[in-house]
Amino acid sequence: QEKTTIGVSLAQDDNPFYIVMLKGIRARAAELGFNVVTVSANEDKVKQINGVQDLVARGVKGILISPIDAVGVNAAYDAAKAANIPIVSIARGATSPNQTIHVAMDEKQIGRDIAEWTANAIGDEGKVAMLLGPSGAPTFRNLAEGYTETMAKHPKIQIAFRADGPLTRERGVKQAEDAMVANPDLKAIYCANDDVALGAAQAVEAAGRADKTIVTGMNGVPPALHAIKDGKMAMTVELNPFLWGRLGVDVLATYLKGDKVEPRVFIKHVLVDKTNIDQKLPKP
Amino acid sequence: MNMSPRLKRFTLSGQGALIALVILCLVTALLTHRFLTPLNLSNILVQSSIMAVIAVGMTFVIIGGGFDLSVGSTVALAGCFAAMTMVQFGLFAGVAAGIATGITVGLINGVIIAYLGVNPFITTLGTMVLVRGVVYLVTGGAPVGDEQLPAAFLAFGSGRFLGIHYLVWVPAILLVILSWIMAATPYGRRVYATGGNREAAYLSGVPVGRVIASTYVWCGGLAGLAGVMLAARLQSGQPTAGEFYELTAIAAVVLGGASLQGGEGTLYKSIIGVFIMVVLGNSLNLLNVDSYWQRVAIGVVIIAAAATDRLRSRH
Amino acid sequence: MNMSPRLKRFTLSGQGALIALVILCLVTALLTHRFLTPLNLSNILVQSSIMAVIAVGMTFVIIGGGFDLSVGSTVALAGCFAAMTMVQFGLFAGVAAGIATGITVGLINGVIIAYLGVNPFITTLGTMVLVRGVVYLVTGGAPVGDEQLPAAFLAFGSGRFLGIHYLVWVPAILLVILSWIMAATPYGRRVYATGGNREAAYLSGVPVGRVIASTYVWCGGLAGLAGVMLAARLQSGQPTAGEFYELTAIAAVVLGGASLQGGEGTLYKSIIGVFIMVVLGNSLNLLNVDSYWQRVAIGVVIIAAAATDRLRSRH
Amino acid sequence: MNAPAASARGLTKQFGPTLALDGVDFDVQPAEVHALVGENGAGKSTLVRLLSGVHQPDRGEIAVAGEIRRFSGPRDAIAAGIVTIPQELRLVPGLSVAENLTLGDPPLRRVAGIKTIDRAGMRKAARDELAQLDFAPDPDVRVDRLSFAERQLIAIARALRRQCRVLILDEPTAALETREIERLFAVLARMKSQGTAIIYVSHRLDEVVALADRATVLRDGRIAAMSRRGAFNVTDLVAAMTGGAAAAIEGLSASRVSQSPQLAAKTALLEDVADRPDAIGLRSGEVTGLAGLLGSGASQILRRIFGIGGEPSQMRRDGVARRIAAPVDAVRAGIGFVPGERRLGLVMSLAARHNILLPSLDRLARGRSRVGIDRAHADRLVAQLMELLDIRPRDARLPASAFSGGNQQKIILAKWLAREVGVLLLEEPTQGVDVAAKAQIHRLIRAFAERGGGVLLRCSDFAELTHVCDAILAVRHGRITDSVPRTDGFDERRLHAAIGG
Ligand SMILES: Nc1ncnc2c1ncn2[C@@H]1O[C@H](COP(=O)(O)OP(=O)(O)OP(=O)(O)O)[C@@H](O)[C@H]1O
Ligand SMILES: Nc1ncnc2c1ncn2[C@@H]1O[C@H](COP(=O)(O)OP(=O)(O)OP(=O)(O)O)[C@@H](O)[C@H]1O
Ligand SMILES: [Mg+2]
Ligand SMILES: [Mg+2]
Repeated sequence: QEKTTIGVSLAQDDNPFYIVMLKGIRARAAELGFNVVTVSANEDKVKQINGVQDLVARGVKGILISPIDAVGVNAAYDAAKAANIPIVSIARGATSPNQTIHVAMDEKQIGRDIAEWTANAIGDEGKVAMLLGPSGAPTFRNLAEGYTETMAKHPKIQIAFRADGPLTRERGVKQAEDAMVANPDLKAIYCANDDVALGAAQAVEAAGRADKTIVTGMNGVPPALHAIKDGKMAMTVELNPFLWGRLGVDVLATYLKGDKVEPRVFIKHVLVDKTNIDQKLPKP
Repeated sequence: MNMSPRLKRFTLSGQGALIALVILCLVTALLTHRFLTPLNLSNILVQSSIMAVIAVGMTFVIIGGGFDLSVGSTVALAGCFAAMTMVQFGLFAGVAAGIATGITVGLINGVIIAYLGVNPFITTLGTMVLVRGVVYLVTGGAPVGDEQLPAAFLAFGSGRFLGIHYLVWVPAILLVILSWIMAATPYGRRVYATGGNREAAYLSGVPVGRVIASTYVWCGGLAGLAGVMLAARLQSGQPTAGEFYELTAIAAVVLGGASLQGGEGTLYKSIIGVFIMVVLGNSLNLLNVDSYWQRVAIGVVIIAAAATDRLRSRH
Repeated sequence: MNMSPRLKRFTLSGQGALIALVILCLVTALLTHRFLTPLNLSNILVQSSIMAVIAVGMTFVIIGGGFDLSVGSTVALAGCFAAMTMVQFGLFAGVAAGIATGITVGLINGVIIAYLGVNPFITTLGTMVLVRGVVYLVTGGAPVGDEQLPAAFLAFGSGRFLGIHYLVWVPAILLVILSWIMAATPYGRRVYATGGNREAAYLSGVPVGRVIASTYVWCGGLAGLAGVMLAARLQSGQPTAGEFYELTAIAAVVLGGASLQGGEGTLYKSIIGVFIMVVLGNSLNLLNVDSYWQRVAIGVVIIAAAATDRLRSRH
Repeated sequence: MNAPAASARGLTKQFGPTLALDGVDFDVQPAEVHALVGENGAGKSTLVRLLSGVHQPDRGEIAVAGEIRRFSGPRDAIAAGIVTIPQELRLVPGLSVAENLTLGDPPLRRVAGIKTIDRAGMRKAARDELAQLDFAPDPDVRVDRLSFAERQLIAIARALRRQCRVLILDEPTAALETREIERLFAVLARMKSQGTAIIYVSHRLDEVVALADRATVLRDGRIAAMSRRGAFNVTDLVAAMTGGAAAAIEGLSASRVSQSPQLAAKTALLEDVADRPDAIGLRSGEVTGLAGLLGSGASQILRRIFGIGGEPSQMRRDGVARRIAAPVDAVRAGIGFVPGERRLGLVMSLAARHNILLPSLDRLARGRSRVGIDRAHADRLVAQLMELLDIRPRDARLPASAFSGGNQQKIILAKWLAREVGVLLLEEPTQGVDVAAKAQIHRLIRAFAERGGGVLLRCSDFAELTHVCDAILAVRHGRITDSVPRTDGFDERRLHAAIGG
């Protein structure tokens, strides 16, 4: 009797975060004896819809999707629904009524937590810079909103610099350099993810301000964890995409078995800084 | 090289793109029985429809000897404007607003290029970035019109007529009308003449400035229409929509045998070019090719497809 | 239009890019006193250095009448190869590997374009996608060489000589040598002739095929070098590096007065074009312009910059 | 006489450093042929471009049928009834003969009230116009399939088709066969009789004398002379053009430039390995002519030898067999080619200097610096050649596009003299050059031969062939039908028979 095949459509395939998540998915699927079929989207909504349509055409039993946009790819969910294929959102979610389950992270809350941690770390006063994610990408919008609204509650903290852009280390270096020229008294730099943060941290170090300006990241990829260990980065948020991927497969599997599953399943996030870095570091 | 390379192209090649497409389909069909299923074929048509509309507009510009990098941003802006207007003033106002947006961008490109004489690459690269900025400014970077778009509009995005999606009818009808315009009207011939030898056209009294500007207006307007179609398909106006469309569209047109030197190109062949791009992605997905390998395959295939055209034209 | 637009360009304009750059700097300096600080100026130099190396290579291709979209991916691939090799076999092997990677990509482009006669746009678009795929395949999409690169290499990425960053010396030295090659050697003249009128050059006994192919090899090789420089700056090989570099590089070269028809272009002016792009981004950041408005500003400024060139060449 | 069909007063035009036209008064009456002659660079084409709206005058005004007009572009001029055949051919390569011929004002018909192209009408118009010139190509073939001379006929026909008050022809006969020229004159005569005013620019002064009711001579952008039919002959014109410099006039006489001696001692220089219907054998010291009607395939022979005729050519050069697959091989074998089409001979955007040096770059590199070009040597070479060919303006740094048609032609010749090739393949080498320069080029060709070089000359002007050549090959349908030696003069009847004229 043929193995169950599940389809996977992640938002990007060139982002360490999703790369690890896919590893988790494959690992768990293998344990459960599922086939995994992937299609790539790379932040192009139409490409993601086309991909899901192709998955449906391919006759998969269930779909794990990390939708690029909360609304933009609803057509993908419709396509799955039309073929009665359960479609589970993982990481990012969709507004579509046809979304079967959402294995989510609480983006706004993470933003708030980063802000609180930062405020406390810089003594509740001074200038901070925000290196945002790609404009229009909802995850990063929500993170930024959470961060901004919390900082608004701290009167003596001022967001002196905001710039968006791709999630690359190079851009982290460049914009951090400019941010520090524009604000020599910069206390902290918020970065939309760890790649940007690693770039920013490098610029801070090069400018000899390692002790004056702290850098926060997000995702908890290994290079970032090392940077925290070495004191180059101040903190990051561990989402553990690997566990997330596993969880996604489990949720889908349970559903396919016909058992009842909550429409929203949250994955927990952990702030990682020098206090708890040692448990988090990957064992050598 | 050869005293009349054009001659050879003219007589020998011509159908390189079609051949490449057929080969591509045959190979895929042999590798997976799912390729030729009605569902998949209709998917391919829908997946091609929007890019086809853009590619037709791009063909105008390229025949006229130009280049338009701003179509992607225009698609996004038109889609968002259309959605915003639609929520307020209803379906038709929205569609009109979307197309008008595209025409405006095209007009700006056209005037700067044809009358200020600024290089098309720089000009449209500039408007590409600029328009994207405007999109984010008007939308705040968030999708517009979710849940509030008229049902009729959503139906247009997913419904069918005579078993064919509305989205597919649009380029089909456009193709017929515009091919006729290019082939049979003085305007069409002027576009070819201007692109083929601007000076010759000018000296024989063709208003080259107006002709060139007009090609960008066509391209913009059709990009605007494509934006509206995309909004219908995405059930919202998406500020991030349309990235890299410009490259795909130009690639499709060039695969269709048009020359970036201008003066050559055929609308239906550009659409064949679009099919090559779409079928390629579709087949790689059906064959579950790893996404990294997909890139390798795409690169190889589009070069090969372009080469078919040249190789045939060797002997 | 005009019997010899080129002539007029030749005699009248020429320094449009420089003028645009000066104006840009003046305005920024007036708006913020931080612009002219030594720190910021050295930042600008470093931020320009890598793109400058790429733009120089792109100028070769564009003078030769071509076009190269694959430089961005090449930068990434070269950077990653260099990093991987370096970790294994040391500094020099790594640098060599990076440059060799670029040369290989350039050679592939060159042969396909010059000898198979495939359109440069399609060819380099193909290699752009293909090479990016290879990058992800070899790196698995994750940065390479973190924490493991030789100290000397990291020093090259951040250190200075005579107060100027090593990264800045590279394009400076290249500019001197290559400008001489283009101006004073038979090879240089052949590149200009081939780009200016391929048929005439061919009939004068210029081996146009080899000349054209060689420009892509230059472009690839220099992109490879740029990739190594970027790896040094980012202290790792970044698979996602170099996206959109192709457009920025081409824009810089065109701003520098080169013609995409070929036959025209000057290396140092292309570098001025790079400065325009970098200073623009830098000043908008210093002025803390909202990132949406930044796009609008960038679009407007690069069109305006290109226009200065044209407007001056009117009278 | 009533108001002139077109007139100009005090026209002045400056191009950067050069004053192309300086206060020129000019007019042409209805039903009159007004010839415009002058040395290369005298300003003829500039005057034509002002009258046809391509350039705008710096000073002065243009009137059509008595009323002042300002032309912002060719459209206005055409609208005012001034139609021009420019010196440089202007066709759209990708379009068909018919489409090119009707470019600008295609025959229309209404389909559902919408103006559409009347394809049938277009073909008919093309056929009719070309029939007048005794030329009948397939109206649907793309013009880039046609040979240069054939394309020139299309350009002429396009202008003849327009209803116009004034017709301007800028050196229309540069590469035409006597037969086509006669046809053209017949058409012009008819148009004239219908009241059209005709401005005729040419360096073929015999044509001018035969055709013109009036002739105006331009020199250095000024009117040097103006006289009526009967009041001028070739010598007068030349005198006026050159300011009476006798130097230029001598050598025009039919008596041929010095017979080259030791005819016997001549050695085979370049010859086809295979014997074929179009096999060529060139001997050092000889100028061999190619005579053929339009489309005879004569130019094709030159192209073949130079390695651009489609298949590679197998030649024996100084006894050594060589395969010439591309111009690179030909140039290495010491063969130079002056194409009949200027755009194939020059890189317009490059300085004259670089155009002249282009074929010789590899040699110049062997200068002191080894890698770099030996500037001093190069400059000397360029200066010499510009002097020798009297290329004006004498500024090697100007781009080729800044030179007048005739001077561009000289630059192309200079390229191969710089290279010091042993064999010259020349196609219409004197097209568009003035009488003095033509004589000078003829002398150079002879001198080149006397220094042991071999020349193959494809030229549509019969007189010119018989003037310079030691032997003339007749070409018909791509094969050599006869080889006529010079026995003090040529047997013209025999030649005409051989080319099928
Ligand atoms: N576009 C231009 N730019 C600069 N100089 C020009 C331009 N066109 C013509 N000239 C100069 O103006 C002068 C007149 O040129 P013009 O073409 O009118 O001569 P012409 O009489 O037509 O010569 P020919 O018989 O060789 O065609 C020449 O010195 C030429 O170099
Ligand atoms: N590059 C080309 N490609 C295809 N056909 C050509 C080409 N050039 C010329 N022909 C055709 O070959 C025939 C011979 O051309 P060729 O130019 O040799 O004629 P020709 O004897 O030189 O007469 P002309 O004076 O018109 O050049 C012509 O009928 C022309 O249409
Ligand atoms: Mg002239
Ligand atoms: Mg000929």
